[in-house]
Amino acid sequence: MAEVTYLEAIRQGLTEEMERDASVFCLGEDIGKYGGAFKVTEGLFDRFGADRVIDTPISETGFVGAAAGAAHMGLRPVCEMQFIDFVSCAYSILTNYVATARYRAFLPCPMVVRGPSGGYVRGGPFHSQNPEAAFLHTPGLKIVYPATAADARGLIKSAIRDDDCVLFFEHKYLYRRVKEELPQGDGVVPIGKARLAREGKDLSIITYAATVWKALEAAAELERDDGLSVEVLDLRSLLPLDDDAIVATVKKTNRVLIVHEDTVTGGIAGELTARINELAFEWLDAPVRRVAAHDVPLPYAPQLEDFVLPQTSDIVRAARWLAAY
Amino acid sequence: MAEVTYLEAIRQGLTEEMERDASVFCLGEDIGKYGGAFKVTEGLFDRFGADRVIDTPISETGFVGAAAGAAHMGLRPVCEMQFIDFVSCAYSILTNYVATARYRAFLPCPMVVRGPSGGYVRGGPFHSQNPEAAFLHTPGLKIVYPATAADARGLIKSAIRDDDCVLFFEHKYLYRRVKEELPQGDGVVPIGKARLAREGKDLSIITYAATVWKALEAAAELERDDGLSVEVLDLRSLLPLDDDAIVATVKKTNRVLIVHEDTVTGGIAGELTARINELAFEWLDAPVRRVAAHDVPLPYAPQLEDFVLPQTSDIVRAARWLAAY
Amino acid sequence: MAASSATAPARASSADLTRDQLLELYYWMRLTRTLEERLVNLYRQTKVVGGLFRSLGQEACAVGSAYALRREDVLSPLIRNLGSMLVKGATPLEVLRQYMAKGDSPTRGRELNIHFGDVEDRNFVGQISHLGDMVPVMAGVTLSFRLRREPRVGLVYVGDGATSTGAFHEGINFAAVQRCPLVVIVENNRYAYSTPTDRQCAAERLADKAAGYGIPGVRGDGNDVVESYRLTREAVDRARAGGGPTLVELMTYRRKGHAEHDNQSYVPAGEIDRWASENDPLDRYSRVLGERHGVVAEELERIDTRVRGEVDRATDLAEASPPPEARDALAGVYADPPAMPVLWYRDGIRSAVQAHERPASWGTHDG
Amino acid sequence: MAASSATAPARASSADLTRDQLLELYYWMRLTRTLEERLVNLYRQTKVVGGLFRSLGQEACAVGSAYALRREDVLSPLIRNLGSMLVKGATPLEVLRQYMAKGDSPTRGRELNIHFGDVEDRNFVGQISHLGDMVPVMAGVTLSFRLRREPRVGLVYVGDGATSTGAFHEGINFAAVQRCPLVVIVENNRYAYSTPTDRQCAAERLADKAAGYGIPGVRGDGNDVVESYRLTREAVDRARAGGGPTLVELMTYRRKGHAEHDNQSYVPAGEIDRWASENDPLDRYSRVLGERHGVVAEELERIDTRVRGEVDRATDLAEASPPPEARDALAGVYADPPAMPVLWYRDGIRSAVQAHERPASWGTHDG
Ligand SMILES: Cc1ncc(C[n+]2csc(CCOP(=O)(O)OP(=O)(O)O)c2C)c(N)n1
Ligand SMILES: Cc1ncc(C[n+]2csc(CCOP(=O)(O)OP(=O)(O)O)c2C)c(N)n1
Ligand SMILES: [Mg+2]
Ligand SMILES: [Mg+2]
Repeated sequence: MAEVTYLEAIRQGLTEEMERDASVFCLGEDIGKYGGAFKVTEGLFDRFGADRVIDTPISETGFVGAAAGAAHMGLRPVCEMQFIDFVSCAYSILTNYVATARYRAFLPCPMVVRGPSGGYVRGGPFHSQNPEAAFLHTPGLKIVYPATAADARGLIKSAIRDDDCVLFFEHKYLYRRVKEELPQGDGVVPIGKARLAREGKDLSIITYAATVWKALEAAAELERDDGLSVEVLDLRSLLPLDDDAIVATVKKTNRVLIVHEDTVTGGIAGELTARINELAFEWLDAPVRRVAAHDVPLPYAPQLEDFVLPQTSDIVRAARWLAAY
Repeated sequence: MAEVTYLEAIRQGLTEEMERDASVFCLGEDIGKYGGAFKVTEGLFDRFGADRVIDTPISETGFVGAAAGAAHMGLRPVCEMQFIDFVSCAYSILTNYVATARYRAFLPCPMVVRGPSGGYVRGGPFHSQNPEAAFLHTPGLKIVYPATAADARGLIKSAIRDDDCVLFFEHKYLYRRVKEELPQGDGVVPIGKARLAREGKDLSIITYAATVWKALEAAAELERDDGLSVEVLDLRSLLPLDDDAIVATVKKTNRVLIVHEDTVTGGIAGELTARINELAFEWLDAPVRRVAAHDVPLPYAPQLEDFVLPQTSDIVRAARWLAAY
Repeated sequence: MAASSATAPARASSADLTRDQLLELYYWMRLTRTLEERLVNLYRQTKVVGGLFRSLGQEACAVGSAYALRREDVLSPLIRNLGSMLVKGATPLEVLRQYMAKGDSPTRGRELNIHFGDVEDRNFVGQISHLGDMVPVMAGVTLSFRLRREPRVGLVYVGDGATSTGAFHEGINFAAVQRCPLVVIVENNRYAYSTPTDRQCAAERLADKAAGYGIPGVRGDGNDVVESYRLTREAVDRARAGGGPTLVELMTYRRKGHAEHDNQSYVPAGEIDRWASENDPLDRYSRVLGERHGVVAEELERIDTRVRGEVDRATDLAEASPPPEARDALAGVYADPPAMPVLWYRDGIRSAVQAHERPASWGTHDG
Repeated sequence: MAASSATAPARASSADLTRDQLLELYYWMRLTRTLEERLVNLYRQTKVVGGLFRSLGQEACAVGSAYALRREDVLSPLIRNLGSMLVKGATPLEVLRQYMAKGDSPTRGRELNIHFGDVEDRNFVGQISHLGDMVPVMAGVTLSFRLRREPRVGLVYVGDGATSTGAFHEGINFAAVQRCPLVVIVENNRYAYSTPTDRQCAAERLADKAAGYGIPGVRGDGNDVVESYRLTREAVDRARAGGGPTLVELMTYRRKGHAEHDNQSYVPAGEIDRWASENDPLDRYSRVLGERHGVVAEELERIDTRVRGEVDRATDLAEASPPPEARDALAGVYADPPAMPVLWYRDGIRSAVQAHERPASWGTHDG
């Protein structure tokens, strides 16, 4: 079986769900004949027709709201944000209408909002964002953010099958850089379960999305140069979080480094640190530390973007500090 | 000098700034002749005229964007959200356009976005929100949330004088319940400085807004019934946070309880816990714990709202647990 | 009778409303007004939790427009659409329990006033406070009808003020491009809270917005229940026939404040009295029924009496309803998990302590 | 000359553009096209960081509309408005440095392509990617003119696609109600990325949106530079005279893809060639200058040569420019604090370790 990229894996998951369930349909800007800005939906229009792959006006509130209405009526819409940076334009209807629909009005709202996210691609301040933290305090939403092709396919399926609204973040840096053979069969990956990306005993790195790969690079380097055994936990699901997996790795290594691409202030590392404090404080032999982006809008020039975003070398240095602590 | 309510203190601060600086003006829905849904701007229309107290259409993106444009041209707009729950409708323009203006384009954007926030008032899911955490990972914004009348007046002044955009959250439960004599003179309160609301040595409660008062109630009860000496730190500023004050109280009492009204998951307590870990881990004799709202949309019925939101009795029980730890 | 009678005969045109149907329109308008008057009493007795919103003087456009729908059609009401919801099958008992935040209210005490719905059976959608959002939502509801070739229609209300929201614009434009079977009713009651319509929009006719979306726009007398029905019905028939959305502006007047607490200081003197004396939809319709349809006063009084009885019985039941169970607050945010855990410091303390037993190896503290 | 010549004589009407001004319009259009062609070369040499956006075929509406502004008027360009920015005083050197992400570019390498501005002197505003947002922003810019009784005007561009955004709706409505001196130009180039205008909006004329806001709406030939100037100038004069906003729809055609990578597979065969051969704004205008104004080919060639020289010199300078200093990334998010600290694991490690010396009393770990 051939290797499949992260991007193709999303498309495959989408296609298989649309085949399986006639109530699944896609809507978004330029996703039809054109196949979307990154070609994630390429071919779906020809295969499923204009009624199941709908080009929308430039109206994120409009088509996210429309997705919610269709979902109430029993359909399972999948919205594409051309870049996830534009999900901010649907922030109100997502957090106020969609997230509360089941609780306040017993309205089912099974829908997915997906789109290309993240930096390291010279996209500048408005084509590189990681908005996940802005949705973390919205009960009613779920958030997933895969790092591998298999998880991308498995989680888009879970997201589509979930009976509530799932935000599915895709890291555009990984779209074509990450490939692997996909598992046979359905390959669905449950929401809410983290993935142990690498086993270790001296130190745990908890991370997700693109920085999973940087953490793995760092772990290899630390093993080679320092003889350190570093465990890497890929969260995959950000809401709900996999507390069991988090606690397990803390209790195992007693040292935790949290790595993410979002800004250090207000990023998800805060919530993780609080949970570790609450659930495994006594097992900590060192403070939980964060490696994340500097607190600035993400600049465009390579020299600037590389300085602002966390790099493998940063993880290595921070891990050494923690190990030596 | 007479006692002044929290609400009157905001109005006084606004009035004094509009007197002092002709470039300050207000805009929002029904803030003119009507004086706003909570009457915060009452009298300003008669005093300063229609050009400085502008009734807007129901367009939060429209008038927040307009405020930004006016701010570029040297004015200092103060936007009122009729309820802060509707700031979500301006989320994109605030986080993308306003917050980045100085960094990406060297555009000055001195403006304030203020509005009635918070629960305990039977407002239901859309008139009780605390959206502060959603803005915490947006460099370029500042966030303040006063708990006292003096701070309300002092911080609205700092917010208006600040050369960047400040989100000024007003707790509607405190509007008329909190009153005090205001300090003589300008009474400006700097952004970024916390306030020690009560001194103590056994345990620290870090909080802000309405729960400051519940924390103080709890502290009194704990002193009376348990002989515990509880310190209460009122953050006042949420972005930037006052790390010095936070570290000082941690090092003093070695036990920290963070209390806020926002949901426990994704609330600001996470960021606070991370900072305490980074800056004062060794001084912790117990895990940092959180008392906050349950992770649900805020329901309307008193029995439900009271169950979901943190109450004084919750703080007392959590504090006892921490003290006994 | 509510639900069934919500179904207008499939082919009826404005002309051929039967005498029974004409009387039914009166019934719904009277029920709306009497129920609101009862709510005012309960509000004064502080039995209503939260605010009370009136539609006094707007009963005709609410009732007339909703009456144009079939049972399978979906209605999206706003805060002034108590009448529309009653026509669509909401009951006074549900409304009273909802306002009193009872545990057996339609939202189990979670939402306020008439923020509730039923898409299983009677087909109206629970609104949220954020104005404009229901327009894109109903664009999607009706998109699903088009995609599934179901002969169903959706109707969404917006106030004059809500037409200023981006959500309204994005939603109606989406519906127009997708030719969704959606009717958008702009209830122009001259005010948005304290803001008169000319401070909301510089266009003299809000119906003129339709041209910018490439859809028909009409304007009519929202205080005339039959005209409200007729104009809506034409739009509904067009939508059902595949003709896409229509914007219908119904002119009316909000005689009470935005909510019960609002003293309307901003309203020019005499304006409200003028509307009350010259253009009350129930008075006007009573005259029409008498003059054109030979309905005698006794018939209307009999309806009024029946309505009072229904509202009395509903009030007794609602007052007897229990408050919600506190723990129910944690149920049903998600389908999975079905409920949120109670936080550790409530009944979780003991287990939390256990969870925190420290390995002997650890720390300097004595146990 | 750029800046000064950006000022059209105060009272000029479409008719009385001088021969020099008519030639100047040609100069700006040619400069726009030549500069973009240069950018394409640099892009192919991978010297452009990020995407490249073309306005090929749209030079007339960009240049003609911007030419209607005075120096003190404020312009808000979009991605297709390189020509407008040049007219307003942006220089080829700035544009080239910006595209190449140089440290001395107008945004010091922080923003992409033509996302930059200058409100100190030349008066154009740096755009962001989120479509529609510039409309409310310019409503506020021009509100400030009205409040301060300054005789200044603002001009904001939106694409056919951006008219679907809620921000456009809220911004233009706010400007209309407040009678702000704002001109809104809808550049209808028939596509939004791959989406043709009829999938964006069901209205045949986007200018028809104006009625819904109670403002004048006009439509004109955006490939005719003088008509683009004339229609914009009328709207600008109306705004300056206190007449409030105007919506001007300029019809044009996007001959290149959304960005350089877009292969335009979605465009009907022959459509692009037809526009190129029959309706190229520079060809058309060259003919007009010759036939109606007796401009001989040599004159235009002299301008073309001058433009090439300017672009060559700017390219040499831009290529020689240094990249940004990495640490500059942390400066200027706020006025106060002026810069963000570098994170602890960069050069902060040692101090962080110190900060973490544990009190002797603490813990079981050996130091
Ligand atoms: C997005 C948003 N902004 C502000 C509000 C606050 N608000 C509630 S009702 C109202 C006035 C609504 O006026 P209109 O749309 O004309 O409806 P009416 O009350 O007249 O029926 C306002 C401003 C809101 N609910 N939603
Ligand atoms: C709110 C928002 N949604 C989506 C996008 C992605 N996007 C960038 S340009 C574009 C098409 C714009 O079309 P149009 O407004 O017609 O301008 P044109 O490119 O034709 O000049 C889209 C969808 C965006 N920038 N902003
Ligand atoms: Mg109204
Ligand atoms: Mg276009």
